[in-house]
Amino acid sequence: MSDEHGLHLLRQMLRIRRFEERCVELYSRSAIRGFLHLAIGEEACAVGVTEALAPDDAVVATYREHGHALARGISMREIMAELEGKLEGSSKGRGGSMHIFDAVARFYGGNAIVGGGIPLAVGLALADHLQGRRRITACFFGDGAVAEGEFHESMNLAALWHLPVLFCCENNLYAMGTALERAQSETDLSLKAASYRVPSWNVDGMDVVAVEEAARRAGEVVRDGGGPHFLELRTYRFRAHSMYDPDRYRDKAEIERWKERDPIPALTADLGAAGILAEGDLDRLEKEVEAEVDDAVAFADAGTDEDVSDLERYVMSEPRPGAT
Amino acid sequence: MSDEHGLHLLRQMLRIRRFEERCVELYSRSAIRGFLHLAIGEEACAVGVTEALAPDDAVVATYREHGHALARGISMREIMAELEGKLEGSSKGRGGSMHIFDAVARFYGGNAIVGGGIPLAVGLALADHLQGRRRITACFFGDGAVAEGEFHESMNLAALWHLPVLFCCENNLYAMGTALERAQSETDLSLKAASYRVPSWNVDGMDVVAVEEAARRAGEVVRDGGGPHFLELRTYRFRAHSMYDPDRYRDKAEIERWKERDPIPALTADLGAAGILAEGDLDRLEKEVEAEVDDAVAFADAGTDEDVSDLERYVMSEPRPGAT
Amino acid sequence: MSAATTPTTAITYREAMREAIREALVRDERVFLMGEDVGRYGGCYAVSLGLLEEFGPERIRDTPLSESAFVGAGIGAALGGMRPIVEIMTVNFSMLALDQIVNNAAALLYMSGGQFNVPLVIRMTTGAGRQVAAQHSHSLEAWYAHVPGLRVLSPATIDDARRMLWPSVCDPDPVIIFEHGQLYNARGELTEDPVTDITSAAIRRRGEDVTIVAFGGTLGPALEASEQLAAQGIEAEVIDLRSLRPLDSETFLASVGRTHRAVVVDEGWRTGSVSAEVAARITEEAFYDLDAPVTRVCSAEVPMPYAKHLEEAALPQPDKVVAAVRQLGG
Amino acid sequence: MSAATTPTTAITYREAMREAIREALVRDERVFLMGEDVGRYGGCYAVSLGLLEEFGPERIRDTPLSESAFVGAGIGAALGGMRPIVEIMTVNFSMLALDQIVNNAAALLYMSGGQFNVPLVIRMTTGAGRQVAAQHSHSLEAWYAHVPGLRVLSPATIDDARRMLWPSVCDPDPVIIFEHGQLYNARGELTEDPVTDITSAAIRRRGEDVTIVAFGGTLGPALEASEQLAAQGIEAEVIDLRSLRPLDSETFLASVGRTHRAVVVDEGWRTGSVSAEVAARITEEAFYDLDAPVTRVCSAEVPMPYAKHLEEAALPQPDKVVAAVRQLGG
Ligand SMILES: Cc1ncc(C[n+]2csc(CCOP(=O)(O)OP(=O)(O)O)c2C)c(N)n1
Ligand SMILES: Cc1ncc(C[n+]2csc(CCOP(=O)(O)OP(=O)(O)O)c2C)c(N)n1
Ligand SMILES: [Mg+2]
Ligand SMILES: [Mg+2]
Repeated sequence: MSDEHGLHLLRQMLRIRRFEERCVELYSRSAIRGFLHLAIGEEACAVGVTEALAPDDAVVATYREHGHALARGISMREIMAELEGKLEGSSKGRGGSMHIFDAVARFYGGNAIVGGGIPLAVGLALADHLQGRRRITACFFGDGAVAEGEFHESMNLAALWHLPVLFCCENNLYAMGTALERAQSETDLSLKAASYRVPSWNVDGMDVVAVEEAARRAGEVVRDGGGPHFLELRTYRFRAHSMYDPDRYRDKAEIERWKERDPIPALTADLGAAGILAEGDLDRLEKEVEAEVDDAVAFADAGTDEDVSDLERYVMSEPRPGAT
Repeated sequence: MSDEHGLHLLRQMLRIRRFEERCVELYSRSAIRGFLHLAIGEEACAVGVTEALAPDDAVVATYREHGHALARGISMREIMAELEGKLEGSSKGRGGSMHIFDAVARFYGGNAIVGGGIPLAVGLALADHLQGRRRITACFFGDGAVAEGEFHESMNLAALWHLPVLFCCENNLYAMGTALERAQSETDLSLKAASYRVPSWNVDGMDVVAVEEAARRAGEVVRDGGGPHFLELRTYRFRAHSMYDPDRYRDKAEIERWKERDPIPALTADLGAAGILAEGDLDRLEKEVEAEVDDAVAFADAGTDEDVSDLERYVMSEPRPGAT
Repeated sequence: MSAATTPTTAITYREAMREAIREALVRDERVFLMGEDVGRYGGCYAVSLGLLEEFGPERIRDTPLSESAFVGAGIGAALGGMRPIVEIMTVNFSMLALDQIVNNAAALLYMSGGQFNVPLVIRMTTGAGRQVAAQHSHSLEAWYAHVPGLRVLSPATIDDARRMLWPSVCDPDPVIIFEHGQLYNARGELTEDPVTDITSAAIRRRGEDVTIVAFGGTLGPALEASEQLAAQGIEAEVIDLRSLRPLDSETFLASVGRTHRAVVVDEGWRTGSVSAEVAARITEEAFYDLDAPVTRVCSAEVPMPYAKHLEEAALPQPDKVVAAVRQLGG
Repeated sequence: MSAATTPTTAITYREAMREAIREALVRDERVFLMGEDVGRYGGCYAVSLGLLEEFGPERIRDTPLSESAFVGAGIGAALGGMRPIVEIMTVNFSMLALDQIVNNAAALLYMSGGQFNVPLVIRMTTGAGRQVAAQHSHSLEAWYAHVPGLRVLSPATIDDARRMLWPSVCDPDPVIIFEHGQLYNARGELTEDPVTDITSAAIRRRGEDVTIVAFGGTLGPALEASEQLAAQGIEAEVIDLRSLRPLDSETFLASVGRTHRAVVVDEGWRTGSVSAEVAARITEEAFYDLDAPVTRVCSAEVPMPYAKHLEEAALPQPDKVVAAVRQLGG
């Protein structure tokens, strides 16, 4: 790994962390509303996988997708504007935190139905397969989604048709208040993948380098026609499920134990030890990131409310010249 | 196995076979309509499993359930009357071939949505678990149902909660025109069960004694609180999927190969070789069965059409004194 | 049911519902509550908070994210002699369980020729208003009200939140209860409400000039509108449907017979909403009573937008009800 | 509407639909057909028979029994630049895919602020009449017609079976096509039907005395009824809705403006059916044109029974339409 790349990974994770911390503040002052799900603690998953993708690959994510959107290169300004419901937002303020979309980044949401995005990923990969394109689709979902029938139907379909999907299960051990062992009779998720003949890899989801490495290797096989692969990214969310969640179901000690494995200090220490991150570098980086977040908030705050007369726009496509 | 029991098994399979053969005739003369799915060739599955059940166990079956209903002891008269849409039918002619129900036999259908009965079985078992009863629920479904999300959700739920369900997959290698290997990326269905920690047994579904033996052993473990078990019954349907199916998708030679393993001649030969079935016994048995089928048809033919003024009866329960 | 005597202190709709669940659990040991996060988490809207501690994990049963299977399991458990209350977090996720609800719960009694009734209660949150956007803001009551074999309830008051559950649990057939998400924090006192059945509509306000038909989340806006109208000299009669299936036509038809005008307020998308059925029935059965066409105030036909001002614009607000009534003239 | 010139040879509705699919496959290589048993089996109603041999397994794609996943995959493929035609065997099984249809196909364009349209066609068989009982006889058109973001079509004629698919494939948004199972064997000649759009209703018979609104499987009974009525001196105008969403109100409102009476015929369960919306719109917008209340002839509100005489009694037969018209008086 080049020095530059190490610093890039750190920056990406920091951008996500600081962005989401700011979201909490904005939520308190009601600039952001609705459901807000933070991925603080899980940044290595989004960053590691996304780094392994080519620019024209596709991403399908969940309602906990700020990190994936940021890592994928969607501008922080547009994401923040989206969270504030502004016309300048990535979805024009129509979607909010759970529905970030970006056509240029091939970022297909932002899906708030657990498991609901997985079939889309299969279809995107099918389109690539049918059109003979060497693209892959990375599909993120949580451990909770593994209980949904749609996950199983989709795994089977992707495997049966040998489609280029990289299934990325962010196993943070909880689905809202339900611990994995109270949701799955078999908690070794690799057995689910195996039951579809999908190769699966367990990855330390708190180690961004490990995630990137795994995603890159698996992604290459997928791209080369090796069929779908399944990454189980073992991670943890440091905060509650959403802003409404008093987090009564987790042991404080458990949370603290996982916080010791926070991917950001971990990478910082590694980069420091390797002499890549010199004295003062981190401060500078933090300042840059803070400036980006400030700028994004300023952009969002200055954004416009969509005209109410446009309420029904985009229910259906607008007529296009030349369409039959 | 006692002599008597061997003859009983043979009789049960013959009853089903001759009953269904008669159904074909009745379909030709339009006495039976709608969808009619025959299980000719698969009789050993229904008979073997049902024999292993206690009288107060429950059965959930599919639209291909004449055999299960007959083996479970629902009267042939009522079943035939049901197929002819008569008031004397097991479901008063409301259900037809796909919806045989019987409260006394705890026979919960007769479900025409592929996979749709599986959650019901989980719930029936849950009720037994909650009420501390030592009953089990046998749930039949086809290989095609394994692709449905509901199958997976249900397996997990049953295993997670350790419920007394005996999952009986009648793997006849086809779901309508779709061969198993074109429906499943992994055709070894025991791996699906394993991915939920559900013990699974592969059974020769053309051998009624083997099926009964497996169902009895697995059923005992289930009854003793051993959690759900999964039987893969390897079988084959000798006829088309339904009366509408021209059966274009199967190789004639394949069908012939399986017919050589017809469970009825197989058991007949075994009983003969063991000296249990003496000269002339089979003829007598066939005659008795024919008489029962004749009687059932006569009963059904003589049945009554429900009064049209009762059309809306049973949409909701009838008021019962003392309710609330 | 005999009348209460001392008025109780104010409680929230959420607490009323929780009390109703507790009552059912206490009165009938066949009752259990099952759904995603009803136990340790306390319910996604905190309705079942504390019940796990009180009744234990067998009766307050957390499920995995498997809507189809656990709803189907509720049906099976009902067949097996239990009286399950199944919570689907929100109506939005109920689409994943619709096959079980329509093809099994609603059909089993009929298909089996009267042998197998399904004494199941399914509760779910419905509605918009909290900026949770397109996939979390559905009002699909109309779909359920379309299906024979189901009872569909829409408790809009604290009394109904408290009192509709027990008769639902006792009902031999499947009952779907819609709880509007905006109501959970509504606070009020339980009254000596005489309406404790689960079949009739209720007149929530008397008036002679116009009939406003509402239910669930739109009862509040309808009542608010009626106050504004009263200030303008128009006395509206406000009908709360309470039961969406069967639909108690008599109450609103009788009202229209007195007022000769009707406005139906429904948070569903206008086309094919419950309001369409109400309007159709009024025209079919009270045509000659009408002095003006029946009017509907519904949600805009859009997947719900996140932005606050757009969501507000999309929903049936009191001012739109007022405007609709005024447009009827008379 | 201009007249036809040279009649072509008679074909069935099934063949017309097959030709339409073939046309789409030939004209646009992004088109593919996907669904359970569309390939080797030839389609459960033999609509796609022979297409596998002609176009190969990549474009005539058999799926496992996974309605949610393959419908969702169709949505994804549409997002990825393809023009999928997804067949759900029957509307009864579409409940398993409703989440994908409503929460993704219908919502993505709006939720993404106009970025992602979903050019997907979903075809499914609907309706009763073949004694296939409760779980196989649904008419859920009303549910789909309720959902913004979808187009919902109901081709009732051979012409429409042949001609509505291509504009649907070209449409940038999701289109749901309902094919009534009783129509597949209907035989007739393709005309040079000028109505090739997928938005307007059509007048299938002219008359001045009453308007009968029908669609899909009820167009036949409606036309049959109109013949019987004609013999009795009543000339009915028969409107075929063709598109259930958006609903072309203008055509039926204009007709009611001429006839002053309306009967709506719908195979759905009466409560909350498409007929409710049509009746509501007529009252809302043509109230002062009406000489009598709008009447509806629908299916009985029962899970469909198997027995032939009961099923017949449950369905909207021509004689019931005749009776309804005669009851309007005038
Ligand atoms: C089908 C469905 N059911 C329930 C919900 C409510 N819900 C939202 S997130 C969530 C937990 C999901 O857990 P997991 O998949 O592990 O993802 P995580 O939140 O841990 O990232 C639940 C139950 C939903 N959005 N969709
Ligand atoms: C959900 C659903 N999808 C499709 C169908 C149509 N269908 C009826 S039976 C069948 C094949 C099922 O195959 P399998 O489960 O193997 O059972 P088998 O018919 O072989 O006994 C299909 C596709 C259905 N009834 N339900
Ligand atoms: Mg999780
Ligand atoms: Mg099979």
